[in-house]
Amino acid sequence: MTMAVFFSYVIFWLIALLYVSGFFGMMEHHHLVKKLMAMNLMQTAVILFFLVLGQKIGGVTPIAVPGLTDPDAYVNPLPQALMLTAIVVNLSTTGIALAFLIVIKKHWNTLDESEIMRRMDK
Amino acid sequence: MKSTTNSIILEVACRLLIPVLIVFGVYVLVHGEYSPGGGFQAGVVLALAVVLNRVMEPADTKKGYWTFKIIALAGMGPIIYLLTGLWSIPFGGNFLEYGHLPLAVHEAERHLYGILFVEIGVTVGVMATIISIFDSLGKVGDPDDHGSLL
Amino acid sequence: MIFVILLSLLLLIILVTGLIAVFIPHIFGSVVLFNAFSFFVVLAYLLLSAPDVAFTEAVIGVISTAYYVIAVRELRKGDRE
Amino acid sequence: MKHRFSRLSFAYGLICLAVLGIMVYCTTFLPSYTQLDNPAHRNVAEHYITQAKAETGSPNMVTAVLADYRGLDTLIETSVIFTAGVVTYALIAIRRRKNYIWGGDEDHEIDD
Repeated sequence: MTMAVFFSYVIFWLIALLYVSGFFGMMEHHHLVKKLMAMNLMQTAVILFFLVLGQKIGGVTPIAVPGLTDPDAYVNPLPQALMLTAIVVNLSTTGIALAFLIVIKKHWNTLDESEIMRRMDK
Repeated sequence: MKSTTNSIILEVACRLLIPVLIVFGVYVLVHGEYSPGGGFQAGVVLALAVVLNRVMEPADTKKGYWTFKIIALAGMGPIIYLLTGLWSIPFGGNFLEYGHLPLAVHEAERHLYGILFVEIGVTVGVMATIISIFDSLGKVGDPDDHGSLL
Repeated sequence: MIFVILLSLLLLIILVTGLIAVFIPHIFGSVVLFNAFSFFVVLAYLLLSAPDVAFTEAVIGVISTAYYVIAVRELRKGDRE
Repeated sequence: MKHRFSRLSFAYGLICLAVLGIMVYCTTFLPSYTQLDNPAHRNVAEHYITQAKAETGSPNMVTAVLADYRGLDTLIETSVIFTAGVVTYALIAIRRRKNYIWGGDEDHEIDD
């Protein structure tokens, strides 16, 4: 295992740590806005993971340069196109979640999750 | 009493920024095939101009926003996309096959025009959806609340 | 090699910013720190040579912060301390 | 809204450590970015890179993949975003109009 391969695994581990920290935040927090932010952390980690999977060792931006037709010279454009749509869907998800939070706040007059669960059990 | 502006610094900055944002959004849309950019980015930039206008105006405006009309505009986006896809079917192509569009240019150039039409649809849909979500989120408040936005 | 080291450092900064943004007690500070997190993520996307994704993330970070600010303003309306 | 760690936080941390361990173990099967013969880079991505300029006329491969090769995906995805706008409107604006949330008697004026 050379040094570059090891560092690529370090990148994967850091992204996994980002994902797990979002996971922990989603489980740990009682405040629903914080839970939403932790969910955004997880989404960012997934997008970063897919972009790292599309990397090549000396790849340039996937915009065709005249005279450069080697397929190994460009990074993979397919994960980028998929993640482009994923980011916009994340924004829509955030909007819907905030709308749900506003409705919850109007209905229960609190945003504490355990408090809401306690009142729902009554 | 109705104030005429929310904050003078915000208003001056937005007056400078909003035309630039609109021009940049249209540039990103039509130049998206040659440089980073495209339908989603252009839609978000154009929506940012409108959102900046919403932030700029005073907080105690009682003016209701046109939320339902802009939902209808957001529905126009997928319809434009769908019509572009269906346009090539009477001329012998499949759904979304831009090479059969009835344009008197070379085939690769027809693909360019097809991509442009499709991205206009994406731009309209994304822009109107983001503005409508912002309006829906922002205008739930008490109508007697005169607090500033920020 | 310099690419990998830069990307690792950037990911560490992203991790720290995101953790502080999620675990700080104050909500508005959390929103602002989330915008900073979004900015560092834009830098990481640029380093991964994805300018399309970076552009989208840069604009959507602004819109997302606007959503959070306007929604948190609505959410805090009942409990002014 | 002071954040204080509950008794279950320790259990949550253990669960997260287990998930992290599984993920780190799974990364050892992933290809690093030094492997250019990775199948993700070969079959269809190679076709996109070499043929996008000639087939669609667009030098930006991301736009070519997004709007031309995978146009149907983007169509459905635009309608997903439109659905998000409709749902937000239905959650907040329609209920505000019918005084569902407020329970008041006056209708707040909105000019739809």
